[in-house]
Amino acid sequence: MREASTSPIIQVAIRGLMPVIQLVGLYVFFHGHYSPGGGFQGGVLLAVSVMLGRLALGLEMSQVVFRSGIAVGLSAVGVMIYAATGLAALLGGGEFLNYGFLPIPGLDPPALRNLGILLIEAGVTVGVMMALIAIYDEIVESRTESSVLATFE
Amino acid sequence: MHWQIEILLLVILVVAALTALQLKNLLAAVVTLNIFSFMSAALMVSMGAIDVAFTEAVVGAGAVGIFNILAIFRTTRRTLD
Amino acid sequence: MKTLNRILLLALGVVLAVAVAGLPPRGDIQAPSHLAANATGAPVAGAYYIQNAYRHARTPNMVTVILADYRGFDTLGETLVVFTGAIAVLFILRRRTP
Amino acid sequence: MIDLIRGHYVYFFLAGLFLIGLYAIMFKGNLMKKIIGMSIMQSSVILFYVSSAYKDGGTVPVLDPRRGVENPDLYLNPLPHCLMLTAIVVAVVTLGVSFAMIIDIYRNYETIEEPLLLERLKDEA
Amino acid sequence: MIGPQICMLIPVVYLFGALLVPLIGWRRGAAGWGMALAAAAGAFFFSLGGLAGVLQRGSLSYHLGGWMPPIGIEFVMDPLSAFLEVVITGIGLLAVVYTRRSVEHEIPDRLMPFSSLALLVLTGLSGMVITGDLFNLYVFLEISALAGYALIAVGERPASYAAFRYLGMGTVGASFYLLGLAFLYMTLGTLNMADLSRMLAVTDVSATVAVGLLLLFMGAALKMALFPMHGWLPDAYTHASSAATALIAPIGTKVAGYILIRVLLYLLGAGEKGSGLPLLSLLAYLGAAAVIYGSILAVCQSELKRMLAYSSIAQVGYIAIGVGLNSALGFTGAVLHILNHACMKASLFFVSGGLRLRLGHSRIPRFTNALRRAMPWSSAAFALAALSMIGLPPTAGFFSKWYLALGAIEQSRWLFLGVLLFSSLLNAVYFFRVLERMYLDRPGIEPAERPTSVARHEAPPAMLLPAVALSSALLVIGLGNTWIVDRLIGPMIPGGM
Amino acid sequence: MEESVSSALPLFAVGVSLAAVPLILWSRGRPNLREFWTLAAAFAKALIVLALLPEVLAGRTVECRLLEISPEIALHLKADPVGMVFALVSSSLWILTSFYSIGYVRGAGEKSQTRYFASFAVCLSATLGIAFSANLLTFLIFYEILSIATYPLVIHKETAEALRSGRQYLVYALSAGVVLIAAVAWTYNLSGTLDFRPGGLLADRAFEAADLRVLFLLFIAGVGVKAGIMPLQSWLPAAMVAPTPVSALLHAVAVVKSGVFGVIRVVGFVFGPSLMKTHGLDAILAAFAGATILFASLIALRQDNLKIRLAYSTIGHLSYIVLGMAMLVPEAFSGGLLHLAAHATTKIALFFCAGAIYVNLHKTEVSQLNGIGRVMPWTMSAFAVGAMGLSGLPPVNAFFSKYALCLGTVEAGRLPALAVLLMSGLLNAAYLLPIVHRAFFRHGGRELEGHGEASAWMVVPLCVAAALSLLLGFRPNALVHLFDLVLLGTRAVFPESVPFAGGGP
Repeated sequence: MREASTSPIIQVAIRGLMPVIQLVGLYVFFHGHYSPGGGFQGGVLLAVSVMLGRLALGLEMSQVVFRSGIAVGLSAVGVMIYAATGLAALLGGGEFLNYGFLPIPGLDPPALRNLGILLIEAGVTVGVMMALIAIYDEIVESRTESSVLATFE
Repeated sequence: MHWQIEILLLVILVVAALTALQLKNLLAAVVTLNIFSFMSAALMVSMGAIDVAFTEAVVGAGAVGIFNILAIFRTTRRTLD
Repeated sequence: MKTLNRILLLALGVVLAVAVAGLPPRGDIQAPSHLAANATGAPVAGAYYIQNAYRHARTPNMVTVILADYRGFDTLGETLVVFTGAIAVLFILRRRTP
Repeated sequence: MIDLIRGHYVYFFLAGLFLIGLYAIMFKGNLMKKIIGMSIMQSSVILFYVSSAYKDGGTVPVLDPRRGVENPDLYLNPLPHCLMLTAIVVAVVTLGVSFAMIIDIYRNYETIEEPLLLERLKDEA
Repeated sequence: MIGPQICMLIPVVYLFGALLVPLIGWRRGAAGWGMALAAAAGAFFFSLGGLAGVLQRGSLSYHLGGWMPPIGIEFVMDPLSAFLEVVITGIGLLAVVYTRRSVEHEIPDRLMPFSSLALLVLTGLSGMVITGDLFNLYVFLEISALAGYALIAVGERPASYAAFRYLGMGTVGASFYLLGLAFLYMTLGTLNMADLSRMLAVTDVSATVAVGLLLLFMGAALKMALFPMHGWLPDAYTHASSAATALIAPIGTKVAGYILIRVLLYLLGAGEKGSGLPLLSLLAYLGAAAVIYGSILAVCQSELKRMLAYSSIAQVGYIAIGVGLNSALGFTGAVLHILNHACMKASLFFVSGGLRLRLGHSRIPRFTNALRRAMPWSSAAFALAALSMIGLPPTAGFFSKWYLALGAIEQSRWLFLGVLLFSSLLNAVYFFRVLERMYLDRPGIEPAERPTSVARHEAPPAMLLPAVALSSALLVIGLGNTWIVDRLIGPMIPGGM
Repeated sequence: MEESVSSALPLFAVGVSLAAVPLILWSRGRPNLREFWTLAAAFAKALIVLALLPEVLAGRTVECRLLEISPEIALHLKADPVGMVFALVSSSLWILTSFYSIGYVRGAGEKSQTRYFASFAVCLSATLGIAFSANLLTFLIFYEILSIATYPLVIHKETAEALRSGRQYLVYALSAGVVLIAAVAWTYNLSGTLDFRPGGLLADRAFEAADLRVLFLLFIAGVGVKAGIMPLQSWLPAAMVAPTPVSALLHAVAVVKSGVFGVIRVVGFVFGPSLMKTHGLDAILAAFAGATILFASLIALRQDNLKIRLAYSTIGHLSYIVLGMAMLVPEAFSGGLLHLAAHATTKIALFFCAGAIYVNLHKTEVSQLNGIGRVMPWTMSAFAVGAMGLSGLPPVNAFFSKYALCLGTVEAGRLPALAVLLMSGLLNAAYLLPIVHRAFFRHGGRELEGHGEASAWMVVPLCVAAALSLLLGFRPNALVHLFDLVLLGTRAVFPESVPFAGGGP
């Protein structure tokens, strides 16, 4: 939570786990075209890794890993990547989100679609990851009356 | 597809749901809910929805689990019903 | 009030049971949502996706193609929901620490 | 009768789960329990869609080069799967927002039991 | 040249606005608010364009991603949705103009997330109206609902509990909707509305489909706060910040009403298929009950916003009655009432927010006639909107009642006629109670205690002008209602009526 | 079909006082300017109405079709003879009342004078709108506006009593409006049109008798509240808490006459005499009206408060007109129309007198009026004229209208109605003439010493009203060809017959 966990087991376990989860998350995201997975799942995994870091390191230390103020903004950026891809297709002459019209030369429509899917999955990943982190941070950092935490033993 | 497994999973789902609702300790209740979520992921796998199952597992074990526990930390653990 | 609610819940249960019994059996490949064309001759989305997803996007995972391409706006909405959640929690819980 | 059960038992179970969730929302006094009920209800709907996508003899909706894509009966219907991905996300986010709310409620009234809460609200008014 | 892409532009403009608000307004909330204002204005502009396009060329249809309708998602702008888009974006624009001062006063430091959430609500609502795909509708519904829960949750102390109840009910409603949609999808095999209505035309309505429709109905009715599923509404509207109420109350429930119209009249098709199911009658009777219940409870309230909330329950009942009559006149009345009530309620809530800003409360027993001197324009706007709520000509409220009454008489549904007319008396009771306090001396107060001179202390222009504009619009709508009825509502009357 | 001329004059006639409202509000700091606007509007209105007169007398109607407010139903103004009678009466009496009001509110030191004058102007607009409505929906709209605009005048004093009366008034008026909405909507549903037509817009269609009876009752309930038909009358005495000019113009002329005018429209132009006769609707109306006349006169006998006594008298006299309508013969119809004008001039004179007495001597009860005829001779002479008129004594104009009404009852063969009229004449004399007697032939107390007449602002209008009553009694066609108008209107409704074939007044 706010303070770093005092248990060495948790410390070590989480520190070991974090990169693995991140790796899995990235894999899930990139491999979404071929197997189950994709932006959302990858985003959740990445977010979970950061959250675990927060749990283990405490609020202050984990700021070094990931500063909590910027999450919401980055989440907006993530969604914006998605929407901008759609808009780019619109500007390329097609309908909104019609990746076949993405203004990238030298690719046939199926390849463009493939690329478009990757782009928007990237947007989803960033958006979801940051949004979940933001939710976590807000829940943890919101001010509470002193009596509240004491009820949990 | 094995209907025996499916029925087993469904029964576990119902039992887990009822247990989660009956437990007086909220922490235990949400952990039971995690079991519920995991079992439903298993059921989805058995029905071939691997994408959904994967998502459910990631969400149920990861995000929702953490949120649940966080919420209980920030509020209270005991309940009257 | 509580009894009334219980009765309503029970009634809903009965209604649901009736409705569920009228659904096409699970796994039936003749179910309307699995056919290639429906009664009015319009193509049915499910079969169309299976047949065309790879051709259209060179992506073997059909779910991904539907998610990101055929029904891309749903997914945009979904991502927006997540974003909404983030903003919502920010809005509800944010208290400037004094 | 046997046919009905064979083809529909999952649906009946899921309808039951739906009712369990609804029951919790309607009758449980603890807000956290209500949220749990909400999760159960949403899960049951999700499972509903997922089971509707099932086809006898179908496989997971990922292209299998040996099967080809000409015959749609060989793959499960991918559309409900896709829809449910969205539904799961919505469920999670709803959960997150509701947690924010009960934290706020607890912050203000120091309880998340509905009867107590109503009492305190009445005192305040 | 107005192409079909204008349908897509409305939600997308809101969407981009909502995303840009946190980026621009991170340091200074006011900048984010400016962004929101720009987006709201843009969407309003586009919706006007869309309406013009629909009037010129009939329904517009936009295929997202370039996929034909049953395959991809379709946005449809037919007369009904174009009309509602204008209502939503118009009220949305005024509400965004209004929010800044109100939010800064009531919930300081939250202007940025508020603006973003406001745009998200509008994204959801405008998307729900415009989409031609039932699942896409669910997604938009959730966007608007989630943002709405959050907006409701901040305000007075009990707001978060009220919002939690709203969330509970809303989630149940959404789940009902989704389950009903599952039944329809499994038996008919499509999610596209046009496709679905064609399928319903050629197949029998089986029990499963009927239950599916019933679940959709219940889901929408929960969102619409139709009696007896209204439990969440009064607390939510009372305790939320004025700005949030002013945004959500006028259009939120109406869009749920739109879903009902879509499902019951367009999907199912008016006429014989529709009348085969008792859903429309059920709707009308629930509406009648809502009208009576809401009006009576509104009479009992002493807090202005709460009174308005109960009045909303009643007014939703009018819409339900109009839809449930299953006739052209009733439908006309219902759609006109959606517009009228949006304007009236927005104006009334705007004024109540202004009162909270200047007086610090909005409790009816504490109003004095100092108000009419301190805030003459606000009082006048309130009075005009109140007269319209009562249904006095030539304000807009009269005419929707007029069409509803005509519809009820046409079908010899005397009960509904009686309910409509009786409720306007009840409306008069609770609104004149407020007006009396606002405008008249209270006997029994010693002359010495009366304030001799009251300084002019009008609400700030950004809060006042929207209210005044809407109240004057009521007169314009009232006198110009034939144009609206002929040109806008006429083309949207479902076939078979 | 009657000829019609298209012109914006009816609209101007309605709108001129509405246009004065912003001006009145704007000049609230300067009372003289404010009252100038009122007077200017009053004169302008009367002139416009007079300008309409030649066309109408020539047998043409003047129409002004504004925008449509419901498919195929326009906001439609039309000056026809019947409407002109009402318009002439109310617009000309507004001039008198404006002068009188200025004297009254200044003399009594009323507060919120701006609101008072503004509301008054709105009321007059609505009244003219009612007079000139060409269809039921337009009528309904102005009728409702009138209800609301009168409310601020009723509660003008803002005392607990005034508020209570105001609430009562609102409940009655709005219920009536609601019932009227139902009736109008139903009519539209039955006939597909709402345009007033002499002889009845429903006339040549076949209907279920029961439906028609319910519809008629709805209409009568809707307009009957304003017309004070028992048992819907109780708001009227309560509304007497309003300042006297309000009682004078609105509760003797504008508002209550709007109700009665509604009855005229319903009988002559919606149902039509033949339809009413076939379905026996006239008997219902006559029974209500007759009972109202008798009861109102009896109750008036027992009232000590002058204004309330006059209010009950008003209720009775309104029902004279209604009774005339119910006879369904041309003589009674013209009698009713004439009585609409005659009662207006006489009753306004009486109310003006009551107000003058109140402002001057602060007396409100009949029993306090001993000897005031010596102090206020002009006032009480005017009162005497009015009282004679209402009692049905010649040569005041109300005599002739009553005579025509009696003629009509004989023509229709309804002798009970005749009996009611004659009896009520006696009762009227019994409750009005003693006041005159008291004023002139009894000795007043000491407190009367040192008082003279009220201000000229008030005395002149009330004398003019009384003189007008007398003048119209001698020459019914004087000034504005009232009698011709009435005959025109009657002929339109009863095309086959010639009223007063046996020689009219």
